[in-house]
Amino acid sequence: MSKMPNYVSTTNACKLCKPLGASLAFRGIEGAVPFLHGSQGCATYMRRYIISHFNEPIDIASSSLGEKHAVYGGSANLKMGLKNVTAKYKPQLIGVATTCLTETIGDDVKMILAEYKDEFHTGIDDPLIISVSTPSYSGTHMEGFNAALKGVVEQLANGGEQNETINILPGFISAADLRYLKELLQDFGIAATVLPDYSETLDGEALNEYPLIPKGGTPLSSIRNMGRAKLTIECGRTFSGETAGSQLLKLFTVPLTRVGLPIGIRETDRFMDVVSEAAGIEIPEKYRSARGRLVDAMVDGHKYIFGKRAVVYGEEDLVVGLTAFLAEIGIKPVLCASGGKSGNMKESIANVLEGLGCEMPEVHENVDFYDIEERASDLDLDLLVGHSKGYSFARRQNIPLIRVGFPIHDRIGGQRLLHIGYHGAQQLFDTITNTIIAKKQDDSDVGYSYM
Amino acid sequence: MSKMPNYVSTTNACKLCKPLGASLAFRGIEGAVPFLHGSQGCATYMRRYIISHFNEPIDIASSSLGEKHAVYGGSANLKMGLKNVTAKYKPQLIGVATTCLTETIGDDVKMILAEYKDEFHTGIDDPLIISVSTPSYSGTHMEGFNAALKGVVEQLANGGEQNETINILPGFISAADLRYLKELLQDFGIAATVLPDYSETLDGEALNEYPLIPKGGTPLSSIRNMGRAKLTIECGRTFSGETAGSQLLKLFTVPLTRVGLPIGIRETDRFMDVVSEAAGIEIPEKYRSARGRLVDAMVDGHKYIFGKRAVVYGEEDLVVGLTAFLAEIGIKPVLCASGGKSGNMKESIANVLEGLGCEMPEVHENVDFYDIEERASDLDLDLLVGHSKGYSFARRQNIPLIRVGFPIHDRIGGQRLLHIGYHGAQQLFDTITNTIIAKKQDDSDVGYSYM
Amino acid sequence: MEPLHVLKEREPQIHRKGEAPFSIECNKDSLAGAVSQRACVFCGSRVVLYPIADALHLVHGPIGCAVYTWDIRGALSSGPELHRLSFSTDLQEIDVIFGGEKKLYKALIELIDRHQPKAAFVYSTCIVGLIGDDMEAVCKQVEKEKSIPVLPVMSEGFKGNKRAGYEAACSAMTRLVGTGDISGISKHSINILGDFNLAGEIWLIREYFNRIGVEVVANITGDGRIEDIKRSHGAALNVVQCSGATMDLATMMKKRFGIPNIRVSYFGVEDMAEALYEVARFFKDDEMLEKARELVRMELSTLLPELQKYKTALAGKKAAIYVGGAFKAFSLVKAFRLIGMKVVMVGSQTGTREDYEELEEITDEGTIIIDDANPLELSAIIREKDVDIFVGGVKERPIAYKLGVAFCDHNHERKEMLAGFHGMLNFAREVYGSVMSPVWQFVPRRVSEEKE
Amino acid sequence: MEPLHVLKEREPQIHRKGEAPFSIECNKDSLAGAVSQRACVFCGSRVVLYPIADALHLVHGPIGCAVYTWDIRGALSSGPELHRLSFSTDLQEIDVIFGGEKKLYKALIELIDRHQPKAAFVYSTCIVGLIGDDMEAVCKQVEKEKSIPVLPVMSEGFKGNKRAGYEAACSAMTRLVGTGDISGISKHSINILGDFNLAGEIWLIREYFNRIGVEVVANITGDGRIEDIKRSHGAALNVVQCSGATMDLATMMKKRFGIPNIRVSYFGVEDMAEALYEVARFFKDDEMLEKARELVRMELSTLLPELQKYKTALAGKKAAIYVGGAFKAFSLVKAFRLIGMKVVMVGSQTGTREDYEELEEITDEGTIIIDDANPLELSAIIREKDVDIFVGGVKERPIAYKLGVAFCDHNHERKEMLAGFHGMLNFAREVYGSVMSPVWQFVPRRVSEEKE
Repeated sequence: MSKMPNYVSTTNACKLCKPLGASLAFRGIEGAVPFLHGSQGCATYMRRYIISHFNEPIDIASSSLGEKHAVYGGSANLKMGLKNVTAKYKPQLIGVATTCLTETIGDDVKMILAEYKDEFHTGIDDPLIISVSTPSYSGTHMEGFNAALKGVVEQLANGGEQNETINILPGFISAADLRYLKELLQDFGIAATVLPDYSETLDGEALNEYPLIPKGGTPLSSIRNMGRAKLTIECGRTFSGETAGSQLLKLFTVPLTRVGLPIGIRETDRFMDVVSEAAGIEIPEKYRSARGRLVDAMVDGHKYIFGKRAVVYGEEDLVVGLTAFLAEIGIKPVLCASGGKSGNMKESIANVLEGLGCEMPEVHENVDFYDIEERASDLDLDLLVGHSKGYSFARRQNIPLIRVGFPIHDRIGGQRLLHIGYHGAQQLFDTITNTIIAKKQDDSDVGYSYM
Repeated sequence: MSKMPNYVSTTNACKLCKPLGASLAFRGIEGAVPFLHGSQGCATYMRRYIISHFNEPIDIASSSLGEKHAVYGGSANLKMGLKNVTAKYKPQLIGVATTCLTETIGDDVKMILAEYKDEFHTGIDDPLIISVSTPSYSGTHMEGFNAALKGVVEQLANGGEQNETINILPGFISAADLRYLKELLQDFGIAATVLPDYSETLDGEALNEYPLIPKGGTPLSSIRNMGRAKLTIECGRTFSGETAGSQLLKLFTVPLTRVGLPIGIRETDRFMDVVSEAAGIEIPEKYRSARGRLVDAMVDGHKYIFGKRAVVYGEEDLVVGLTAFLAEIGIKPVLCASGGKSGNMKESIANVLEGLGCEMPEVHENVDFYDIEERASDLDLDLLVGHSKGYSFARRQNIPLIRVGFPIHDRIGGQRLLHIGYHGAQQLFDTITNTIIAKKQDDSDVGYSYM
Repeated sequence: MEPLHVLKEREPQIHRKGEAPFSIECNKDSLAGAVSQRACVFCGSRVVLYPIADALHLVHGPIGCAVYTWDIRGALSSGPELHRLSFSTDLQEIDVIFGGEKKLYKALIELIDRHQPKAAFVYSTCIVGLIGDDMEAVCKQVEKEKSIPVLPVMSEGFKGNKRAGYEAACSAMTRLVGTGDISGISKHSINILGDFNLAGEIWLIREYFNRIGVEVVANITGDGRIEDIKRSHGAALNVVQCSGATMDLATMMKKRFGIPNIRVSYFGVEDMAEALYEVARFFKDDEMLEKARELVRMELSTLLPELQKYKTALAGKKAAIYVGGAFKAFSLVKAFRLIGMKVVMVGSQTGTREDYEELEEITDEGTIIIDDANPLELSAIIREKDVDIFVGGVKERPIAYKLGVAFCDHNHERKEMLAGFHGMLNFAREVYGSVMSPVWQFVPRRVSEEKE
Repeated sequence: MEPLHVLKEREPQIHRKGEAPFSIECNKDSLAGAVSQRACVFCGSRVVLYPIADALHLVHGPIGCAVYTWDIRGALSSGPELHRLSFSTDLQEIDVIFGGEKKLYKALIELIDRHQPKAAFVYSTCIVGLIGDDMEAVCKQVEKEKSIPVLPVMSEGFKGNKRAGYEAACSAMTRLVGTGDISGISKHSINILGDFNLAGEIWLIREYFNRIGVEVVANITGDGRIEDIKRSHGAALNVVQCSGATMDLATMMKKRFGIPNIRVSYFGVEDMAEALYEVARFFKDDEMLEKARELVRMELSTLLPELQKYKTALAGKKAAIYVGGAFKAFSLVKAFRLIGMKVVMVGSQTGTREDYEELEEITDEGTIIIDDANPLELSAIIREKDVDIFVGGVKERPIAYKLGVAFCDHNHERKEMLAGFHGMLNFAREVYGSVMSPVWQFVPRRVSEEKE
């Protein structure tokens, strides 16, 4: 999909840069420190951006390249940085992501890391070092996120005799989603490796001591075993190219099942069926009754929202899941947009809408908020569904914004939003429906006290 | 506490009537049908009122007294009603609550029920019949709720050898609260009887067949055993007179521990300590980490809400719990109001505020919304916290209403609001803080996209 | 399919068209223990008088009766909104023992001083009769002191059903009618009775009447005003909607002031058109009749094309109707027919034998006609007839929803204007918006069908 | 108490007053791997130029640099809000290979046509230099075609630190200064440099200057306008706030136009008063000085009593300060003193040796002075000094919060006006609102203290 019309400039982008996604993914590994090989500003900007969502410290190290390194290469700084991080943080893993600077000057990171290991590794307590190529000019934060996971799996996982665990690659979901997912797997009684898992590292408790590295994250031992799992469930319908899941299949023949993000009823049904089959047990009562209550609630609320018209934007897989859910509850997604450009969003949306009697919305990849607003100006909208960055658009249109995903910069608790599963769908449903009710109530001259 | 000033008339009452509370309590018992002995209108009005909150069917039978019964007594209709309900619903229990009509005409319900049993009970599949005196003119729905529980316990529970279960009398909380409470008890691995339990009966799944009586509710067998429990935990600080808990102590010497509704951190801490001690195990990690995240979130959000001024209204125990929580997070409760008149609200509030450095708010029992608005008009408010009935007040004042408790008539999912425990406090905190942030953002000329 | 759960005593109140000669019992007291959807006398009175927006409505009784009727309806006012407040004497035990007259007196004085209403209605509740309060005397006393009409409404809940409440309300209004100045009223003038201005409907109806040259003297009671009701005897005709709510008042006005009345309905295009024609015919004014025809033509010429979209989608879907008064049911049957839907059940809380006979006449074979139904019966019928949408009030809503059936609120709580030509479009839209929602594919009823 | 985790290389950048003769290293490159709180050259340029509201700010580079600086600051405009949009050329792999000049040209034309800005700033980012785009040439070309200033800002991120970005920004503005018409400017006129109008602060400062009879020619850059900057060389004096952000511009203006400058701070009552006095003294105008004194008297007479409440509550509480520029730190030290609090740590990202010397002078014994700190150091100091409130920017916030310490945002994201006399009250209020929150009693730090 191309932009419509084809503007050259970008205004208010609907995407973030690649190393940010990699940093988040690395943050979801136990004992890991994300490390950007580039100029100091990248790490600082991204930290600030991530902090404003999670309200949690996130230390991202940097090789802090200066002018001379651009000329002579960043090797020395990268090594010094790794050494310093190792000394101060005593990490189990350092996740090195490149930036456009180091990619452009042509640093051979793999080689530098090999040298570094030769030079500095003592054999005792040396951190693992993973590297991933993430120049900002070749993809969005989602590509960076997925690339980091792929890198981790390729560089860490081992094959061997199959065990009884499954791998879950849940995609870029919230900390609350991850907690929910882990509880769900526990309720199924199934041993699973969820990668990444920043549910604690980016949503931690109040502490007495500043943590060198926050506790939590996917254990390295589990990641090593991912090559021996009996199944990988990878959430996402818009992948293009190799992923952690496909590499686990290719390198270690771990069977791969791809499902969408479990958002809404049908996508959750699919996910639950896969998990249930893998676990060899029925879906537990807790989830069946949650589904029953969800359907009951959808019926209770359906009239308030029928036919409302929504724009959905954000990461492609999130947009696909949310679009499916909106259609399930009778809201018309009229425009689905992303700054990403996998090329797969339209087809994925067509797939998840099948059988719902919902007209196909306009689907646009590789767009910014200027495009979205321009396109939406004659669409007669009732609500926006997406992250905080749509606020000014929503404000101008005088329609509500349902905040989901990342980033949430103008509310607290973005990391605590639950999107997935029947419980997440319930929360989304209540939020959306009540937002529409509230607007009707507040806009009315009457001020009905029953709705 | 008396009204201020002492108006004779009531405008927009901040309470409901006694039989409504009894009906809700009866609805929380497995296989039970609530039955109002009075005119048809009472049952119908209350059903409608309850339906608008729960969005669930609630069948409340009525003896449908007519004019002649007011003269000759309602005995025949009561019996016929019981017979018909038995025939149609095949209930395990019928909970008969009187109304002002039958109390005023002087029906001796206990005697009528004794006659009825003599006349109609076959010994096979006869429902238990419980009765409770609930004239609208002597107390609010909370008194009716508590009276029904007391009646149930007195008329059903048996003594005997102590077992390992505990009784929990959680007070009038939401269906989500009840589900949460049951999961919590399960996580503690403690066998407990929660009375009442309308978590399923008033928040059920979509169904294929209309249920004669919705599934769920506290099992009769458990209620019978309540006299043998090793402990009763009764939530509520404002009880006046005998309660189910005090009767279990008096009749069966079940030790009684009274705590407030577990709302906010400190009241939840108290509750968790009591449960933990009863269970003989530490508080599970899930709850400890939820508390840690809650404190972390409270810190993250504290500046948005510090010093905001709130009015809290509703049932006395709910008001006490919410007031405590608001003070914990730095919001000033300036006026706490209830239509109830236990006489204990002020002292209870003083107790829960102790050590929080919070000025004592105005506390008023036995007031209506006219009183509240009049009193609040010079209090310079930032928000209201209470049920839906404060909407018109909030609208006039142009301040947000944080909807909690019962009834929620202008939103969906009132039954799904979580108030209790650390998780409930987290949801309340996020809701309150984000509501205040949203107002600031929307009211601002700038329309900041970071807050 | 499981059989309909019907108590033996209830059988005579249910009729299946075509299965037997028509016969139905009705206007009976609700059966004890049957969980009727009916309310009480008090409810009937409140329904009728509630929309009078400049009057004080004081409920004399314990708090329940007042609080359950607080601002629960979609009855709009173009001016004062006193009707949206809930006033009560909140009787306490001590009042029950020693009597509530003094409290009532003080409450009335206090509230009249505070709100300066144009009149006060005082509703008696179950126990007021029992404790022997002389409401009449208190009202008279206050009326004298405050110089506004203070009208007792004898609405003790147990003294009959909702219908009795209508009578009590009409009887209270009777005291107002005839006390105002009727000079300057056009000879082509009417009162609108039995429309409660839900979502502003009466404004639309008044506009129609204005367009055909008819003056509306009083709204009784939607967006009602005391002064209008006082002079309503100056109208040439009473136009009465709804089965029974305000008929008693019309009857009285005929008796006392010789004002004839006609019964109409504003729901559905035939009935709406017929209402205008009947009024025009009454005035024997050809110009008016032509205007009415022109109005109907105009409205239909925009309405019908717009309806087509909904009709196409809804054709063949099945509806069940259960409403308070049977008169509304007639219109609904026709309205559904207009959008291509089949009515498979129709019932009411308070229909008369004549009402049910008429329903029998206008419905199709196999349609179930039911009086004073209860949740179990309604749910069994929903399943038996595989209903797509249920029309009723809030009490019926969860029954439909629990079983996965669409719903249209056609009662006093609704926020949608369903009357008139424009209302017909709203009705179609609302039915469409519920029936066509994708949520039904997830309800067990539909899921199990698919599996079959 | 665990020891401060300090990397050996970092030790020279930390000084404890009183423990040794003063010595500190600063203005060094950030240590690789140390998780500096610093940003980059690009960031410095964006900070300075961002508030110019009628200019187009186009970031030439990959998307990150633009998107992370989109509408992130509290810098208000009284008119156009072009600065709140985030423009980028969003360079792609193909641009990196074949060069981005053409894309830059097209983007500029497109955006200038769309928004009709008064000027355009084009920011270079890390890779722009590397791929060899001739930004200067493209800008010149567009400037010619569109007849507005199109100014390259040479802000490749890696070419130094934030301070280098300030220089690049000033150097871009240099091209504007001197191109406007300066007729009619008062002899008592100034430019305000280094205030970014966070929460509208410059409006307050301008009002103060107006009250003492001083004309403000240009805001540089809070609520800034291209036309004002063009004629800013007409002012008699440059009044420069903040350590370094706009000092280069002032220096250039002194060199080129002979305009003298003074450095001031508007934070805290002493510094604010002194700023007015200094300006008055500069103009050697007794009347102006008297007006300034009168203004200060008036403001203080309302401010000081109001401050008392906060002072009482906050007396003895301990503050830590870590800000971008050291100059702000001076004012904060004094401001905390005014409300009775003790400063136990003060540091900055970009302080000079002179800055740190001055901090050494004005702080108490034992105060830690730190350059270019990182989270671990900051958190260790917080704990060692048992800090009650931390003042910093958003990146420092989670460190404070995680450890249960109050926080005051004194950086560009803040929404509270902290400058001037009124700002001092806001500052006290904000410190109070964080320090006095009841939430601290629940944080582990305080809970464990209580247990001790």
